[in-house]
Amino acid sequence: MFYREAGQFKTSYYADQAIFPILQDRIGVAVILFVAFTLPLVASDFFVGSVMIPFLVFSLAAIGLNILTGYTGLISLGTGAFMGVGAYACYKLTTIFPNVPIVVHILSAGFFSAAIGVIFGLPSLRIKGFYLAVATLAAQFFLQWCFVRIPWLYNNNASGAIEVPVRTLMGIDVTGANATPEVRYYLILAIVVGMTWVASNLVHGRIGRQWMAVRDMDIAAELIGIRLLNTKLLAFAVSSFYCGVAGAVMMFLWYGGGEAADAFNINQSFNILFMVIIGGLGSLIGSFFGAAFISSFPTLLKFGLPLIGIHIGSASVEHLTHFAIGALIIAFLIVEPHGLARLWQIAKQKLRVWPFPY
Amino acid sequence: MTSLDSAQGGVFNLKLGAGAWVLIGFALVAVVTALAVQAGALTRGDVLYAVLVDPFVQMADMPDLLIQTLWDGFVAGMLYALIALGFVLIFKASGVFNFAQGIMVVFAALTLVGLHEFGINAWLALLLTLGVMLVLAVAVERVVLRPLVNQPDIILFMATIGLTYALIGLGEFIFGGNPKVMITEELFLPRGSIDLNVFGGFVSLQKLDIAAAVIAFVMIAALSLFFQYTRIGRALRAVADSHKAALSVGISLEQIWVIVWFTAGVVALITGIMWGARSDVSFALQIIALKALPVLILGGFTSVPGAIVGGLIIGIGEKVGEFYWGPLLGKGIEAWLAYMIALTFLLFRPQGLFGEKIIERI
Amino acid sequence: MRAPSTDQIVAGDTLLAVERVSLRFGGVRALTDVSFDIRKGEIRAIIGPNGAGKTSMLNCINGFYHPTEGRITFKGVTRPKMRPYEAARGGIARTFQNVALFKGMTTLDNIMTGRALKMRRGFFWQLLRHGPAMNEEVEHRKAVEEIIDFLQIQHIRKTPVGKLPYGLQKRVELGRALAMEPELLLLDEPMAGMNLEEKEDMSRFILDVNNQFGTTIALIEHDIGVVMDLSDRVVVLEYGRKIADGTPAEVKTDQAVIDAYLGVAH
Amino acid sequence: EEGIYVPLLTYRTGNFAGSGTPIANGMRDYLEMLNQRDGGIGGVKLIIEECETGYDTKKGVECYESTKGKNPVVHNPYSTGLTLQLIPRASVDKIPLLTMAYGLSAAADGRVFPWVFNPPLTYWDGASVFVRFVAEQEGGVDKLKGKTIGLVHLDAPFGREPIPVMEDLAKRYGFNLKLYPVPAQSMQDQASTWLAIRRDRVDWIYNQGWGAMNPTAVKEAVRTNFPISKLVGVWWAGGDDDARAGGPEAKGYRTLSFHGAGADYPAVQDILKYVYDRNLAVGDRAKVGENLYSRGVYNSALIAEAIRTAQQVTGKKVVTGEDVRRGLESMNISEERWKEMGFAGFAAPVNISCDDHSGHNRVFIAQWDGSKFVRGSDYIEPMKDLVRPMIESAAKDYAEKNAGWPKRTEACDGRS
Amino acid sequence: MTAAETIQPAAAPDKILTVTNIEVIYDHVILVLKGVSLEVPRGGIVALLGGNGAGKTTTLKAISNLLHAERGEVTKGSILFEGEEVKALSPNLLVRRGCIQVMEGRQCFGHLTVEENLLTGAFTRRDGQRAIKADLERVYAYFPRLKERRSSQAGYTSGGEQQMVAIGRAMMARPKMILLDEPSMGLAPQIVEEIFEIVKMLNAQENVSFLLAEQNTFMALKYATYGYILENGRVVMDGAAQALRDNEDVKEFYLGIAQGKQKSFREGKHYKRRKRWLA
Ligand SMILES: Nc1ncnc2c1ncn2[C@@H]1O[C@H](COP(=O)(O)OP(=O)(O)OP(=O)(O)O)[C@@H](O)[C@H]1O
Ligand SMILES: Nc1ncnc2c1ncn2[C@@H]1O[C@H](COP(=O)(O)OP(=O)(O)OP(=O)(O)O)[C@@H](O)[C@H]1O
Ligand SMILES: [Mg+2]
Ligand SMILES: [Mg+2]
Repeated sequence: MFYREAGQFKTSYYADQAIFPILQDRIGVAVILFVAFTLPLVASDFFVGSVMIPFLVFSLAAIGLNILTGYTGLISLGTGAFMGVGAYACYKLTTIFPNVPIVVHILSAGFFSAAIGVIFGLPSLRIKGFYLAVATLAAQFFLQWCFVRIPWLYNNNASGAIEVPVRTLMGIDVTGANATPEVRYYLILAIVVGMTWVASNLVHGRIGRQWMAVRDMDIAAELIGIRLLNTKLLAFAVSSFYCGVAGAVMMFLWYGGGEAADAFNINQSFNILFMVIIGGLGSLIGSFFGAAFISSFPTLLKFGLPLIGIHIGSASVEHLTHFAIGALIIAFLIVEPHGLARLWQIAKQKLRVWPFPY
Repeated sequence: MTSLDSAQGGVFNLKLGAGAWVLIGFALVAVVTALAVQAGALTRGDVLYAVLVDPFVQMADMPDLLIQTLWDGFVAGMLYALIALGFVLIFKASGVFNFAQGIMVVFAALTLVGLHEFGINAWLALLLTLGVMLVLAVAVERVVLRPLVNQPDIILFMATIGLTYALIGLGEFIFGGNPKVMITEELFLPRGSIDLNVFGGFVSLQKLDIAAAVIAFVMIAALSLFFQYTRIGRALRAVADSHKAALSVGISLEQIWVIVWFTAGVVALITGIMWGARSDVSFALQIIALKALPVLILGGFTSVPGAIVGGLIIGIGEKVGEFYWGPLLGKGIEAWLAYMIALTFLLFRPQGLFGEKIIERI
Repeated sequence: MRAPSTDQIVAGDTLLAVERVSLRFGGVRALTDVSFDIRKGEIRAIIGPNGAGKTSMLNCINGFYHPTEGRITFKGVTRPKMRPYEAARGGIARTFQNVALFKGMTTLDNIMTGRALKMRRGFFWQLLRHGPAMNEEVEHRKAVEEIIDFLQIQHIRKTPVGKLPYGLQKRVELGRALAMEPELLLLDEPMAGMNLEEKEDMSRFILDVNNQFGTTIALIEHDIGVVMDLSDRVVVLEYGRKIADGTPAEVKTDQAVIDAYLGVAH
Repeated sequence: EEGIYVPLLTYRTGNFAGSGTPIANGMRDYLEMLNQRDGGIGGVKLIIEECETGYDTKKGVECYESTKGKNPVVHNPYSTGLTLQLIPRASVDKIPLLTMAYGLSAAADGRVFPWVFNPPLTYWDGASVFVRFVAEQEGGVDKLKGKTIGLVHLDAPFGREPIPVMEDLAKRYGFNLKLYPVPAQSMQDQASTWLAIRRDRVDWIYNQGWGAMNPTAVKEAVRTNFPISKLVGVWWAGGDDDARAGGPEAKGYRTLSFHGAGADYPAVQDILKYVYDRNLAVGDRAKVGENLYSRGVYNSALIAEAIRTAQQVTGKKVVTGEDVRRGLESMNISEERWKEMGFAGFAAPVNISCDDHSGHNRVFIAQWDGSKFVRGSDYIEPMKDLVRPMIESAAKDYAEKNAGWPKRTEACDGRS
Repeated sequence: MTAAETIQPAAAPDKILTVTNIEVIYDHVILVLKGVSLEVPRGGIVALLGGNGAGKTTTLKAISNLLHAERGEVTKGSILFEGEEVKALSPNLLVRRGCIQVMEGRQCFGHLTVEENLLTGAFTRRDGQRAIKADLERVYAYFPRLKERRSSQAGYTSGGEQQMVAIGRAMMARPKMILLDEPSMGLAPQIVEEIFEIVKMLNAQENVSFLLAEQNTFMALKYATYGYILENGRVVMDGAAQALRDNEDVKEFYLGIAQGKQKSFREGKHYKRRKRWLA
């Protein structure tokens, strides 16, 4: 009864173009943001550091892939590698320009993966569907190989890993061991919120429409004057940009360095694809749902069970988690093939006609 | 005259196109290098020489190694083809890209060995495993496919991922994560190798590999005939085209899907045995499944013979590439070579060599 | 919304000329040596039995297929290997026989996409989606809303077109084509699957588009009644060959046409 | 009630479970045994908690974070990737890292890495031992000249560790070194690698592999008729399953090792008595005493000894991470001590000092006799003279690259 | 909706199909059919008329039990085919029982050849190759155009050709009852005539019953014996074909005959005069 447009007449197209036309939605968003920003004050370090931060990072990557797969309909299994490019680019940048603020590096790292993304996006004009998916695997494995084989990328470290230097922002450590989870969390949150806003601008505007047109029926799209190659490449660029930033954030603000070649392997690519699909193709909120489900849920399950007094061998917990995830994925799809985001919509719709069944 | 014929009609003239290109390319390179070497423009130690001449010199110098390489490539290709076959079957018959194929391979092999470890006779274990695969097929149809009928491919793809997770959890829970040794003797799989002396060197052919090749070949031949010339086969392809329409003409998706998933299960079991015998039976084996993907796209998702051809091209291509050109890049290029090969072929034929043409009609 | 002014061509003289076009697919001869022209401002019908090559003809005109032989001249220029988007830029829009809408998008978005060519604001502004970008968006939105009102599909503005019944989909598709403000509008069986009432409406739309915006229209339709009433001139194809060309009256009485297509004389 | 919290980051799942499980069992069982037999260490019970990492860095970090709060006295990441992540945090969280013969070789420099310990030796030591052994077999270092030695390694940082040492030694002794990287994707399909080995007529091979890569390597060696006894694996390539996979022909396969195997040692007997007989074990009794199982036991022995030493040094009963760090630095397991612990002849003495956190301790070559690993050589000294300088420069390099790396402030207790 | 209706099927065994007051919901939220009831006598031809989105297709899908493939479901009412509750039958069983649907918008198997498409129609048949071959020839006799294109992939055939394939495929199943969804759509006039002739013949010779959803009211009422008119999910009018044809409203809005003479599409004044039986 309380959730409906009724009585909210849009007086201008501007109003109607707004992304959250309904007042309740706007309120909802505000609440979520408020919670997000106050969370660290109440939550434990573990929760902030090992649940929220990964969640945000993966959400960002998922948004990136969603732009490519969900909005433009190009399946990619190279996400992990593109994230990797971001991470390594950021690493090189920090070593070459030690004095530039790390945030600048993180964001500009995106451009490098965007460039790489465009290169590997070229075949997409000819190759479609799962064929393209597998073609992007070439990118994944080739780049991964480069990460190991080009010592220059990791400054010839004996460890062959990215070693994150300590960097401060306004006198506070944001990277390195002394950076508290809270600080890193806020930084990431800022980046994610900002980039999500931009993404939603893109997908709701002309460009987004062109992407979706290409996705839904590329022939027709071309027949009404959309140039397929440009549109697809733009999608690749933007998508890879997001993934690249996500990768850089992951290495510098979450992992704090490590064996990047390993962190950005094929499984990463798959995981992010799962997030996008489960969350809902072509939906930004979906990306968040997906990330929460695929990344955070297992963690919570694993460390939550003991807390609620269920004690089983550490291995069995893992098996259980695996099984539960699998079952849930299938269950969700059966309930609503278009992902959690659609489930959410339907819930809202039901709410709209509530208390009547339909 | 059937659709494959017509499709192949397409294949041939187009493949000639692609093939011609490749041939012309090689010819040009060969001529140019020959000239260059003649003119002394290319000498040892110089990059072009290393790339264009040296490998062939090596081949000529040690023909036994060349043959060995080709053989290894051939065997690897056959085994890739086996995995790819699993994918193809299911994709062809239900338009589902079965991500779980890799894990099914592991699961089948684990079940077999696991049962044997519980002290069951090898052959009985084999039968039981088949039973398990049947149960799996039915379960998948009931729980996963039936409710998701007529959904977009990507959704079904995702569902099979759910299946993957579930199977991993289940498999590890029952059989534990530690690697097991494949029961080759018990299954009368030949051990040891035949060493042929040729060109002053020797080529060693593993009896097991020979067996693998033969089995793979037979299965693939049988299946492709089945698909092309039987009523069920036609129905399978119809389902792949449109679930809705298939339903409306009274094709029983349930029946079709159980059949096809069971077949895929059997293929998985055989694959598992073969790969297991090569290394060992553990969940690490699922990594191999990734290698089937380039094979798959190269051959075309929908073509059974494609699987075998793709397998051979990838297998031989990557082995020869790694062996003769790998050293130039510091080896280990196998990691991506297969995918690059596949990619290049795709640029000529976006639907793979034998894949059904993507119909663009307005 | 007016059609872009094309001073060089005035109503009545040739807008599009098809000369001796043939099209082959392997063995199939979709079109053989077809020639006809379309004058600016007229409604030109293309009829013929199933598989005669009508759709293929349209596909050639807007560059989706490329004729094996012959040439097609639009506004005096001939582009042998024209890509579809070039045709679109040139001012050719069309609807499709098997509706080709963007199923995942709402009616509004579908029609807005039709404006893609007209929207100029660059990537940067799109990122912000405020200021200029937004103004542009809204200004085009106005144009689109006009079309929506015109086609009377306000009620389904925000529905994903995938779920619309066939007839409405056809209407949305017309809307998308109109949004491009084309000079030449190709309609492939716009009234298939409509009942009389809806056909009347659709006819009305077509006539209005033609009168109000002076848009030239090439129309494929199997409902002879419609064709005869709406069109100024009619081409008849059979087995990829042109068997007749003339005013509805002439064609109607042409024996060849009657045998090949109409069956019983109407 | 009070106790000493010892988290164990193990992996019994995932692609590397094969090697992870026996180790996990060994580590757990030994500590459990101490609890059962002696009521812990110095009368304080050990609170043992396993956390499953699945050899996945993300999960590993989660485990670390989740256990951090319960003030653990030591951490065993059991994965090089994870180690690299934790090294910077160790000094901040004041939890010593015990990376037993893995992780970052440079960490052996205690002056730069006060919180990281990698006894009994580093990969670099291992490589040098391998070369020593080969020289021994061939009859003198001079015989190495002209020989071809291959390094088959996982194509990842872990696998590439030995390369600098090997290259150096190749220069020094004039053998020619060939590298054979194995990409993770083709761990189970090394055909081309071994064909190349055949082409290059390699005399000896050092295998720096892990997980499914090892059994395949053994099989391929057998398949390509490579003299199996000239294939020497790093200690992580010494799983019984790895060798078993090769079938009868694998008899003679060699691997480095720094501890014995088998269930005859009194301490291991105690494990059977106090853990297995009381059904407190998760593992399978038959596998007790296997090589990797013993590795786990060895690791736990080090932990226990570190804690004990810490108690001695500080005089406290319930020790903290800081104390255990000191304990590790002043740890010195002599022959006698091993004996007391019920490990007579199990392993070589282990010395760790404030400067040297690995100790470059001696190792031997274990050999597969067709059913188990048996000692195949005497203890061999690593080439400390070669490795130590490399470690120091690497450590220095690390400190420089990681701007603001903390100077060592922790005092040194010296030798007790 | 009284008990009478629910008993009716038993009472009227000559009905091959009885739909009683069904409701259909898509996606759990969109209510499309709001209580539709209709009957098809054995050997009858019944026309289902109505504008776009009236719910014709939905009704047919409900009958042939294909709704769940569209995430739609029948929430109320019953559908009896030969006295058997359709809900209980899977689509393929239904086809075995002899009830087959020709779907709207030519659902062909694009990658199969025209001939293979036709053969899939005979999937449920058990009466041997010869019989099937014979029927194949029969279909070709009805649609010579298909014979010419028999070996090319259906995906490449023209719209109308695909429509023929769809119908031919259904005939291959030798059904007792065919649900035709807009058979005339996109077909050239003389083919439309032919198709309705075929309908008539099948009906006369093989006693096949038909339920056809049609926009071409003129044709439909010419061949049907009985007709129902659907408006946004409700039956607003039904009666013998003749009666409907003579109904003034039907004449004006469905047949386009005003004051006895066919009116021209040009004359169509502005489109405000849409009349609805229920607002
Ligand atoms: N891409 C293609 N490949 C092969 N054959 C084609 C292709 N496109 C059209 N054809 C063939 O060309 C002929 C003409 O097709 P077209 O679609 O133009 O007919 P049409 O006049 O539109 O018929 P309808 O009125 O039924 O739509 C048909 O026989 C069709 O099978
Ligand atoms: N899959 C679906 N999901 C949601 N709504 C649907 C779906 N299919 C149809 N509808 C809705 O159901 C209503 C009836 O559609 P239906 O296709 O049955 O009408 P119809 O009488 O067949 O129209 P037409 O003559 O244009 O085919 C329409 O309003 C349509 O929007
Ligand atoms: Mg057409
Ligand atoms: Mg309909």
